[in-house]
Amino acid sequence: MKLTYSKKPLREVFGETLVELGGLHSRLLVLDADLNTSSRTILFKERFPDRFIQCGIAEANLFGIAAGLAAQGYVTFPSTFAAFAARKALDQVYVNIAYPCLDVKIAGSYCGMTATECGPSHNCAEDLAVMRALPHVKVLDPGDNRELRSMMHVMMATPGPVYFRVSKVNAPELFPDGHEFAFGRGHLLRQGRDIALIGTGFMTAVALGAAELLDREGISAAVAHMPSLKPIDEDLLGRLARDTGALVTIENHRIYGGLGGAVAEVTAREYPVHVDAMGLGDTVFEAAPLQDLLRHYQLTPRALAARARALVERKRKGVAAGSRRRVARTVITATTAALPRTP
Amino acid sequence: MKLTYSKKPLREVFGETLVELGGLHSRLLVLDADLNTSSRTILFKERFPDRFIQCGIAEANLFGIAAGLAAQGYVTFPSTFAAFAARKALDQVYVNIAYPCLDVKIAGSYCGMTATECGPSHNCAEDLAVMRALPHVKVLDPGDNRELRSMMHVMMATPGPVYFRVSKVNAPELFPDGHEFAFGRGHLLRQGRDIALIGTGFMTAVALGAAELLDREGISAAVAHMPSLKPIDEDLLGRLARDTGALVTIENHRIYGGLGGAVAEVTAREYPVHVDAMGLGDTVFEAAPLQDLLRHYQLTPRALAARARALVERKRKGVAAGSRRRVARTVITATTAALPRTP
Amino acid sequence: MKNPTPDQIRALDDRAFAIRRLCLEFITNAGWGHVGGSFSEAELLACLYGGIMNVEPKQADDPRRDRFILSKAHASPALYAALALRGFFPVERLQTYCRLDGLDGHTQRGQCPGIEYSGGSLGTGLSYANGVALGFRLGDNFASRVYCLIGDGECNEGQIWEAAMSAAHYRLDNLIAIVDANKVMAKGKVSELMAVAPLADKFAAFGWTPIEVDGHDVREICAAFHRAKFLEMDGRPVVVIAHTVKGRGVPEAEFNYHWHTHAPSPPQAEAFLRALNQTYGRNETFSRPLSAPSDGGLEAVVTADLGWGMIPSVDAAYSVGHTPGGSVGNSL
Amino acid sequence: MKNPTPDQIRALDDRAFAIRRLCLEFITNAGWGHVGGSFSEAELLACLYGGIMNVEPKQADDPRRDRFILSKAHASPALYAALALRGFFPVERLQTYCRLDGLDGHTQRGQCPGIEYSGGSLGTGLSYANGVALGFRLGDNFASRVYCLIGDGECNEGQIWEAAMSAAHYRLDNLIAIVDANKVMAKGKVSELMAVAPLADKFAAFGWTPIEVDGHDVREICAAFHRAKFLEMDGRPVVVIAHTVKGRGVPEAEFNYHWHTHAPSPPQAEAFLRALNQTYGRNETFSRPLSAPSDGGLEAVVTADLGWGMIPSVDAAYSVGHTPGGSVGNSL
Ligand SMILES: Cc1ncc(C[n+]2csc(CCOP(=O)(O)OP(=O)(O)O)c2C)c(N)n1
Ligand SMILES: Cc1ncc(C[n+]2csc(CCOP(=O)(O)OP(=O)(O)O)c2C)c(N)n1
Ligand SMILES: [Mg+2]
Ligand SMILES: [Mg+2]
Repeated sequence: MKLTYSKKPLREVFGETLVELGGLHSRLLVLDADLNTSSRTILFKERFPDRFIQCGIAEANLFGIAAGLAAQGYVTFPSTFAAFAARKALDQVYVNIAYPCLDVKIAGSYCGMTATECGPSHNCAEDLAVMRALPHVKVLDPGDNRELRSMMHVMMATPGPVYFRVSKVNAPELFPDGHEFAFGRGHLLRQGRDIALIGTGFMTAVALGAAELLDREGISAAVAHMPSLKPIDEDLLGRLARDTGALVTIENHRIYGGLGGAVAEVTAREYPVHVDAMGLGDTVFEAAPLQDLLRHYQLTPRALAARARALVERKRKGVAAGSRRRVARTVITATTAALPRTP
Repeated sequence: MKLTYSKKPLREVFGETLVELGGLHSRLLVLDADLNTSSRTILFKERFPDRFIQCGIAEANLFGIAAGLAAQGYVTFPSTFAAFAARKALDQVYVNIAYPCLDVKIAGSYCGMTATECGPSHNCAEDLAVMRALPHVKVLDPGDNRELRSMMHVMMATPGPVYFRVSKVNAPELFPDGHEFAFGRGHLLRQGRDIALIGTGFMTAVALGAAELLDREGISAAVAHMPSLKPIDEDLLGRLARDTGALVTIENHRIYGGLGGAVAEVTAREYPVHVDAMGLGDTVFEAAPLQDLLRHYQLTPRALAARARALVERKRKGVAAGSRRRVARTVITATTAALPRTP
Repeated sequence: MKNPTPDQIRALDDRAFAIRRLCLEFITNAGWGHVGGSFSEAELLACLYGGIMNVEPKQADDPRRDRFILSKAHASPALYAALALRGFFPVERLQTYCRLDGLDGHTQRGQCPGIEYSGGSLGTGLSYANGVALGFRLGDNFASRVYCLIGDGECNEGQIWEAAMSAAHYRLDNLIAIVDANKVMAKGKVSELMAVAPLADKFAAFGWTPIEVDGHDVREICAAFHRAKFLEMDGRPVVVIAHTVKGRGVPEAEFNYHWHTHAPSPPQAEAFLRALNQTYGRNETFSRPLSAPSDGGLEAVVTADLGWGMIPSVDAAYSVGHTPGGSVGNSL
Repeated sequence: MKNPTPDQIRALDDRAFAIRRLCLEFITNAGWGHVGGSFSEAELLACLYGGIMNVEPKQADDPRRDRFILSKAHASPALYAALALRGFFPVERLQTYCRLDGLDGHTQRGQCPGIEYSGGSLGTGLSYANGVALGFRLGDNFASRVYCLIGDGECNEGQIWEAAMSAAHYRLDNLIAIVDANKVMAKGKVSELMAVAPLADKFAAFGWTPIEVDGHDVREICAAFHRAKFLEMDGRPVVVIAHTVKGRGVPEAEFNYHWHTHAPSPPQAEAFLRALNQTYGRNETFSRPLSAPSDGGLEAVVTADLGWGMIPSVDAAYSVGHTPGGSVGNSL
């Protein structure tokens, strides 16, 4: 199954869909913190200058203003890098938006490792965990352009706060025209018996690639895509757990509390099976182009296939239920972690 | 097993231990953001006024200053409410402390629901998930006074960032004199065959109470205490999973990505068993005294015993491995969640 | 109310007194709350809800009403009292303060009529007020104003200056900030812990028009708000810097950070009311008996379930005095 | 260097030119970087590392050295160049910019000698510098100073004002802030997007002594730092507000936010160097061939593993030009 990669990055679709929604909903406002050409909210600004509010480099203020506007009946889309939504302004996102449950749709661009050359200060490999832990906030990571567009239409029709990821990645086309996003719904993209690979965001493409590699060696891997991290599709996870008995998750995020964590929470509660989580370990994504990061941090089809193969073998040998042997984890130690205490 | 509750709240031990460590280490500094009588850093201030730095009501600045001082070879203890460490200043904690791996020990007081009457703005039921998702940061929630004291001695001897929880709760005495905390080590407080109850922080007392109730009806419940959330004691978790086949976690935190999440991540990877997570659902802790909150959000021995009993029954009926029936979850819908979009 | 009549002045002072008395009563009965910052803002709230702001309990949802954002939301007691006195909800409801399903220790939007803002994290309100003011403008609502009350210690928070900057940038002259400059923050004097002076210069440099007043003189307060309206076509937002006394009215509590957050015991509350009566030349009493609650905390909950020891029931707990384990309830 | 000699002036200008030329070279070869803010700060860094600061590559760990905190850490290229020119590490290493195991796109403490601060999140540096300055004082180090360079757009961040407040409160006269007031932020003019003027008044109201200079005149810069030292016993921290031109030296890039973050293509870089030569009356060339990298992104990685299509290898990728999927690499 060869995928076609869109020539249009996800962020472009984000900007275009804002324009589209802006035409449909006069109470939609877009707020920016000096990043509009990066996030592509510039498209909205050009089309609806009066409904675009520039807040400058002041993310706390950005979300506070967005909340105050939402309290006046507007639907606001404050946008900044994921790092500044999930870290810099987290208190404002919590106190002003999540807690009073206001109608604010937060786009976190440059999510995960997609700040690439910006390096550790901008890469944000914790936004999913952070946002999942907040009350009332729906957490989403779209897998392709159509899904992002549909997602934005759906959130516009649903009151309450949403956090969704955007990036500059050219995503593969996972879905046909007319694809409809729904909160809490995942998608089985490929059937399989031996193991299920579960991705979110554009990482689902890596899972599809890995399934292809596994297929060549006779391992039948299902692939599921989970654009909705909270709520998450518990039924689909249950089905995959029952049908395959072993899951591997892959995400553009640290492996604590993100997709892997969400899946483990559900399967552990409902249908305990092995879940091996791939993503970043207890470290930061260094500065480099995306292709180098994916390879360096072993988030490739080949690496995923290897992890899946190991788990399938474990399962076949029947050790799955009792082994104390560990599956190797991608925990890359940061170079900075060992800095001495000298001034 | 009747527990003795300390007359001295955990925060008092925090303040006293700072004084103790201050006497031993001349390069230890304490920083405050206008909360010193609440956090009890006032004790350090009175004893070592020159090594106490008041930063005012400016938490971003607090952590930035703490980092700059740590870069000069000091070991800094910036302290504020958990909400303001894990939310308000999260970016500074990440960029200035976690990422460069500086020697900063962050005390988050008023953690979880222990801001009580302060209500949702101050209660912080996401700090464990948030801090676990950051790189390089060790995450701790002490269960009693001796453990907190030992923990602070151990972190003082270990370079690198730590986040630890403090509260004004009078904790039960879990451990005898001479108890030693170690990163990544949990404690089996009570043996049991049918199920294991796992607590962190002062919630372990609730687990002990529940085990007692279960014992009265002939269910043998192990109780483990996990003061170290990251790193977590994977061996102990594996043993409990193998020996009992079913775990219930209880925490002073939302059920996404905290103790329940950490346990599920480990068991799903290593030794899949049922893990039922108790804590707060997708909502906020309202303002009320602690005893009322514990009861209202069903974080009591009786509630835990009920959940454990249900899981044990499920296990006995042999449905554990295949059932699609759901264990009821404590998901309390916020009153505010349904606020309309009117101005 | 440019120049309130003597009758109006008396009514405003009465209102401020009633705010203080009610606060004392329900803070004591809750065993929790912020006396100092509630007393320093009493006259400000009396004026705002006693004639300055265009609000009407019967039309609490009127989109053209004025909005009040209490950024220093820990001082919610005075706001709750002011709203109850203005008829937004029954005075009885004040007794639910800090109880489950009751009024929040800070403020919670929509929890009761008149509360516009979920607050408690200092520094956040002025940004929100910016959003409200921008919303008025976008909605062609030129009638409404948004008033935002912040603390002087709160001015340590950088977000206040972000919001000050954007309000000036967007010429939000429908936004009026008020600083309750009571000279004390949570644990000491503002000037000692983290000085914010000179506040007027700071706001001026951020593009605002500062007006300084005696925040306990209702005449000066009314004049300042009148001047604020007069100035507003200027395009510069106005900040009223109200010089106040933290804990004002009770000599023991005045400028005393111990009373920033601390609930008086019933006898202390009686003494405080006597002091208030003396300060303001009155002779009022509480409208109900006072009783400090206790929180048995973790121990009570665990022990009750196990049937060990004497544990007061949840409801009874509110009137039993401190249990041994209960150092939890009455001080931040 | 109160009054640098003509020779010293020439040396400083040479250094500033070399900074710009090197930045151009390795930003182009990385396909990523911030030209505008690196060029506006070139003279400031030339002066700081060319005589003002007490730093010595051979004793890069000397506790009594001065510290430099680049709060506007996106403008790291000029700092890397300044450090390399001063001998902190080989100029060769600049070519590792934005590659795995290479120099970070922002700055990373300890990654190479001379980098004191892990930055990139705007608004954070001045707080950290407060901590460094307090650390000197606590450690009886009265020799060292900490210099902190912030952007004018960065002054939107409230944390800058928190740090300004605490520096004045603690009378941190061993801390010198510098604002690279280049009038432009990431996506437009500061005055239009979120105005910070009047900066000198703002800092003065926050308790600082502002000194305004032409940030491209090394003579004025040196005089300002001299005056800063002279003033420092005053107890008020000094801020040097350096009026600069974003993208200074290349007319096309000057005050042009398009060049805030954008890597030139090799031909553009050649044109930029010609423009620089013209502006500064020189005739210099790049020291190596230029080649823009490409990032095949997700598609390249997936396709390569599956053996589908022609995918350049990782190493070769740096010199192949854009793959179809590769709109990722060269613009923030
Ligand atoms: C962000 C944040 N930090 C700390 C606190 C804890 N706190 C509550 S009130 C207070 C002092 C406020 O002082 P001020 O603004 O002067 O208010 P007032 O004197 O009017 O009570 C503090 C530190 C908080 N609520 N929010
Ligand atoms: C907190 C934060 N918000 C946004 C950004 C993205 N960003 C990088 S540079 C920049 C503009 C900076 O403008 P200025 O401070 O004027 O710097 P200069 O003009 O010197 O480049 C922005 C918005 C960031 N790095 N950090
Ligand atoms: Mg005050
Ligand atoms: Mg600039």
